[in-house]
Amino acid sequence: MIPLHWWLIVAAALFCIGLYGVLSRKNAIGVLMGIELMLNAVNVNLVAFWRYITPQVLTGQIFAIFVITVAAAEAAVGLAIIIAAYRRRDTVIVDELDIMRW
Amino acid sequence: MDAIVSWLTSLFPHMAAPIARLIVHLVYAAILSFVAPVVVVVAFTYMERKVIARIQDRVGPNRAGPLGLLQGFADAVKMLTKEDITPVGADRIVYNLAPGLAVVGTILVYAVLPVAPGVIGADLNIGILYVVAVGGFGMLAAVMAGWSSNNKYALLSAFRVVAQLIAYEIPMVIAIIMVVLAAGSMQMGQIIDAQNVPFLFTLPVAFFIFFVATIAEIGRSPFDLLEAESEIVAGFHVEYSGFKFALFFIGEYMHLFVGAGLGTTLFLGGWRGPGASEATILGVLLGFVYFLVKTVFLIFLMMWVRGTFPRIRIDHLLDFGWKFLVPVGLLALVAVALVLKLPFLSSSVLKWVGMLVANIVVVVVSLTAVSFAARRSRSVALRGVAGTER
Amino acid sequence: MEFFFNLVPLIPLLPLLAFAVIVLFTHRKNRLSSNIAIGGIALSTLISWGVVLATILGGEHVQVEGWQLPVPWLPTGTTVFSVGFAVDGFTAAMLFMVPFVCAMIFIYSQGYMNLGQPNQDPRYARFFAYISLFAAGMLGLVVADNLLLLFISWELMGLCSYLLIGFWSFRNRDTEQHIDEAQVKRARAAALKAFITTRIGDVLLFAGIALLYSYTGSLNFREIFRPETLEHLQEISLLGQPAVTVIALLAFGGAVGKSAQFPLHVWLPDAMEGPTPVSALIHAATMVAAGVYLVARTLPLFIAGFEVAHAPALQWVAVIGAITAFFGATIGLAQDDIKRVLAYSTISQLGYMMMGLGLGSLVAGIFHLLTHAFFKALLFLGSGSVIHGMEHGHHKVAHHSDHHAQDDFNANDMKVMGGLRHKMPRTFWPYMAGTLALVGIVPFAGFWSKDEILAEAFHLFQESGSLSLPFWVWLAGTLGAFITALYMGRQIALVFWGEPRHEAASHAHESPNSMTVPLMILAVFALIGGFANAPFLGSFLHHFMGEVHEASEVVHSAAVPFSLAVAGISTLAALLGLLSGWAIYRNYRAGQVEPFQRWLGPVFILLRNKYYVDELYHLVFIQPAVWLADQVFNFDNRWVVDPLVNLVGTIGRVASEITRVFDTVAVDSWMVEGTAKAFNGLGDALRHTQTGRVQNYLLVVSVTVLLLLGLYMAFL
Amino acid sequence: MLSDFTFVGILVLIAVLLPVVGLGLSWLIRPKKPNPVKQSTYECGIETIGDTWVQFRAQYYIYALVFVVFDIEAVFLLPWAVAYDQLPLYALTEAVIFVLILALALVYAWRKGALRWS
Amino acid sequence: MPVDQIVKTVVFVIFTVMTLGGGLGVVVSPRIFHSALFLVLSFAGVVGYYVLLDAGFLAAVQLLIYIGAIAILILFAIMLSRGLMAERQSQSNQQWWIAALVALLIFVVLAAVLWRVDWPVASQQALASPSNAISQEGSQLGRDLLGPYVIPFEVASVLLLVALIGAVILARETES
Repeated sequence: MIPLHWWLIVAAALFCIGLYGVLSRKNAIGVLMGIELMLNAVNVNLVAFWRYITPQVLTGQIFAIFVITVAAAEAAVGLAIIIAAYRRRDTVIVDELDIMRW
Repeated sequence: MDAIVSWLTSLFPHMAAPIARLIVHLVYAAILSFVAPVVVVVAFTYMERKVIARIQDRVGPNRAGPLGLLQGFADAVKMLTKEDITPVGADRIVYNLAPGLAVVGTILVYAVLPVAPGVIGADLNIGILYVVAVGGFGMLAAVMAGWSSNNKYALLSAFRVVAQLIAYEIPMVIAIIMVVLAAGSMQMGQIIDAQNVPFLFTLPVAFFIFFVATIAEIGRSPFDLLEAESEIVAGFHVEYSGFKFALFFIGEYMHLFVGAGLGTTLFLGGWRGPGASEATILGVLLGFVYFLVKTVFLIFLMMWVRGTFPRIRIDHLLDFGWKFLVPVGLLALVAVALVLKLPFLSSSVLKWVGMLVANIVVVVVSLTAVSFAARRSRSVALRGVAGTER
Repeated sequence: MEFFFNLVPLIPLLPLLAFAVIVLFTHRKNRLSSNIAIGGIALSTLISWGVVLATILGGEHVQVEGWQLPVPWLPTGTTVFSVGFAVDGFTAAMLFMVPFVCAMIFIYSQGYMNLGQPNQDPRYARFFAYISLFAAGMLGLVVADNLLLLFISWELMGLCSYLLIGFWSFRNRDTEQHIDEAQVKRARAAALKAFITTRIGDVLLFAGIALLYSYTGSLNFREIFRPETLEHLQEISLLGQPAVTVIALLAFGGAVGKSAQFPLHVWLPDAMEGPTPVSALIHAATMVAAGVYLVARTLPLFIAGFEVAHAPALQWVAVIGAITAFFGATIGLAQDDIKRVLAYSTISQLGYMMMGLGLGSLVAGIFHLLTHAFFKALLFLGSGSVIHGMEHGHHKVAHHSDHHAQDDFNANDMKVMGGLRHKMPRTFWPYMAGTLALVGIVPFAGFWSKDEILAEAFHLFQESGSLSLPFWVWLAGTLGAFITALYMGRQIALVFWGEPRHEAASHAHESPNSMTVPLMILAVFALIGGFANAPFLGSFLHHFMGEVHEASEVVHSAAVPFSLAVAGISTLAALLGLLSGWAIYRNYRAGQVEPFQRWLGPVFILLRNKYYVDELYHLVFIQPAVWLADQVFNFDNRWVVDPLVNLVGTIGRVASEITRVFDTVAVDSWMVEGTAKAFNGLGDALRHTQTGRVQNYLLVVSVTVLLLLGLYMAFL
Repeated sequence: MLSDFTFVGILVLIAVLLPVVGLGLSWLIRPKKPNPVKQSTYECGIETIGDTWVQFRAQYYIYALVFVVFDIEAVFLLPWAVAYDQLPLYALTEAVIFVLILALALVYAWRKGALRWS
Repeated sequence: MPVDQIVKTVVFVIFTVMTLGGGLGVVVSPRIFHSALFLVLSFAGVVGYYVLLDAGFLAAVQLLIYIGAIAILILFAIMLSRGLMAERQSQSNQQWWIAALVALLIFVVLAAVLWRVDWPVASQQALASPSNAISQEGSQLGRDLLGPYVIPFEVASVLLLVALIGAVILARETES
């Protein structure tokens, strides 16, 4: 079998790529995509831990399913916010959505 | 499949079982990827033209070969030799990927289609879920094609396709859940095994929903809005020509066949029939014949529907999916689940009868509700008319 | 009797259900919504009292051992988060008070929000939804058998307090002209302040819970308080302390935020911006009680491993409590807003409760919590009734006179009241009962509970025989009692005696029955509530809940004998204070300089401005935070230097301002106001540095995580 | 488990060959004579007017939203359906509650006109 | 090394290239539409991971939800908020280089920590027979979801309801 370390490090890499996306993308949708990547990295971790450490109980898989559920809800609401913001302010660039400053 | 593997190993004693399995897999994959598309497209375009022609009181193709049988091959050669045009402003990579994705996505579904006793690519224990999941590639291909063509009609069409696909995917999934509930498994083999009485008879509502949803998913008339020529030119693949267009076309007919094949597997007992068994070659062939007959029958039904009903409006289409099929499906799902847990339905026969009764009740209830709603909206409309006249 | 225990989960669930029903279905039907809310809490009250009865009849077995209903919530690996329920004597005591007081407040609200009147609040149904959720949070907290459910309920209350304090934070320009813009802004600021201030405590509490879970693998009270678990927690060393002390102090941090103890008390007075029933709810039965409840519930953690008199965590509780008790009372002396006086009185009384707990006596703290809930609810609802009456009077005046008198009339201002005892007798008498209870006059409820705390302190002082902590606690308590009496005397004199000092006061009239009847019911409890633990009646509460924590083998509680000396001194102080306050302000006339101001001078200004704690926080926390944020976010921008220069300038200026404050306070109080304004202006200027860009913030978070990871690596 | 999926993997590899080979074949034998008119965007016979990126309706998004919700419902209900035989009676009530809550979502979207096309 | 081990490793590498390459594509692609397609590629790689990890059900769920639903949602949102996608301007903000640095450092630290830890891997015997979410005999997953996880199961539906309501309110075009 492939060593557990490999999975974890790949997941960490995916997580950091996602983090970079969240931090650096101008487009709000791009930010959201970064978040999705990060959540996927988490899921890879959960499933890898399930497979290697507690293969007898399904906890890891069940958590992954719930994470997917939450990710879907988050994406739905997040994108709705972006669409609403676009409609009102005509932009999806995060830097321009700074009504909360000051 | 296993039989072939053991036959191979006995024929070549030096061959290890995994290698034999690999060879069998490769051959079957090649059949699905190269033979099946040609056969399916040629056979069913021909059949479709003939059937529709009959319904419309015409003769249909009759020039190429005897009875026009070679028409399909002629079309295939034509497609291959047509010039391939990429519109300016297109996103070339995405533009070229989309047709491939469409056809590969469809072929992947065949992996879990049991066409004869023991003949199935991979009898996954999540079989039917795999089918639904892989279906997502179709949507993706449509969006990619529509977006990359740099054509607003193509994009508009892609949107419509996706809206339609998602509107009918949900009822389809609900119908599938009902089947899974009755069969107690998602595995294709077990679903077939569970059909001592085909689910068509115990779950007619599920079959109806599945059948309608399949037609809509394939995008055939009366749900062919995505290529409604008179409205949006020719659908999301309007800019495609030559072999790339052919790929979409192949994908569509492959989808048609696999849709009907799934219908057969889920509701008509698949390859089951007198004499069909995994034990003998004859039995296997017989099973394949049963499967084909049932599938072709379903395809014929779809063609019949196409010949009979006019195309419906997009709002009606979406309403029908979301506001009729989904609620009815959920209702039927709950009813079936309830019946399966009723304590006095102890034997399997009683359970079948109970499911049938539950389905009939659901039909009655939903038809009553629809007619009530229709009457109300009609009277509202009438009142409106009366109001304007006054 | 088992029957009632099985209904325990319904106690928080019924108000929650009422919330859901109102929000989802009936939010358009006002009367129905409020009836659903009242019905929900009334049923909860009935069940709760059933449970209380069952507990009383169940005897020691139920009162100490308790009854439990674990509900597994989320299995994680080998442990299961549970959200179970439990009832023991302590819970039952709370269950007697919380739902009942809530129910009274709900009924009162129906009148306060002007049901059926033309000026009915447009968000009437929403108000009842919110308070239902609030009550559900508090009840969930009380019946929780574990810290997880407790924390969930805790946060639920935090959210509700935010929503309710800011209930008037927006207005419909067409229909709500009576709410002026300034009030809207104040409500908004107050809601945010309450939320953020309590959040500081919540974070600490959460850290404590996480720490506890990581060490014990459980959040169930019963399991945490097992002697062997406590012993295990003592042995782990964390930051040079036993882990249990650190955890206890973190939990206390949460309680400081929630129960508005010094130094996180600042949100509570501002919380007055919400509707008055909300103030009553926050001050009496729910929000602030939660913090005290938490400390009481986790008392074994505070004591574990030490003598009661020397447990460091416990000493902190006592010290903070004593400071708060004294300090809150002094501020109360100089406030003009009727509700603000009561707010500072709440802070001070909460200090008493913490003092009681800090002396290791569960019963003393909780007894005061219970009696205080009754009489403070009474006082708040009474003040609401007064304000309501004043508003009606003002309305009438404005209606009759030609000019539209939207001027600067403030219905909360005690200076414009006066002589209301004739206009509003049915508000006056219950209010007096509440006052006497708060001040601690025999035989009203407050006397018994306050005396219990002071007796506890005095007893410990006698035992130790030196001028140690218990003595100072006792002294602060007794002085506090005097000052409490003084400001209450001032208040009743200003409100109910003398001549009306404004037309509105002379036209004020009595409130509707739905408001005054709850007042009378509460007044009865303010009168007799103290007998629950009165020494001459056998200290019932002591037997009922005193031994709840015995199982942990660290908390031992026996009733402290009644001490005539202590009771005498405090009663004397109270009487003296009350009478002198009343006498001084009885004939106060509009426009006069306040007598206290004349005598106390700059000290009075200091008190009126609440010791400048708000301004201090703005200077010490908010501005540097903003500045830091700016620097971190823009360190590659060209203004690296400017803010640095600004900072140096600011520090210099601040220093000079501070000295100037001390120089000028004695001379001219106006300068102080000016200084505060200067600070505000400075804040405005620096505020511009907050970028509002989420990605910037997240980047800082990431850098911090990186640093923490680096630290972790370094120490691995 | 993995071996179950080997065929799927093989099928992907082989199936990809279909478009590749097909496109290669047609590339060999088809005519190649591009010109600007041929390559221009086809709409309805006359020249294209305006930008391709017309504003689309948020309605599409809302349909997708309801779809996502029900897709997840399917994910939860499929294991339930498979295990239904082995589950006690309360599984029925739990699932009915689950379905009802989601039906509430559908009803909400319906009542709010989110499912109306106009 | 036995053959199947080599095959598995090769497959793992392929999926890693898909996942991480797709991920990188998401964050650096100049066109947001391409980003979304790269995202699909990355998701597909994760599907492969799940298959390799013997979590067939999750693989299907990943395909169904992420590629079939979330990716579509994202593509829709991109098309609804057009304007940016046609331009080939830079998609990164000014702090991108700090972000890259931080992400890289976090990765280094994480990798170092993860590498050092001696994970309590289960016994060979346990590893050889992992529990199966959906199997020939029925659904362990279904039993778990309706057993110990029944509250999260129900809460999930409430979450979805709330998300739907919120999103519909936000995304609905204002009635006019």
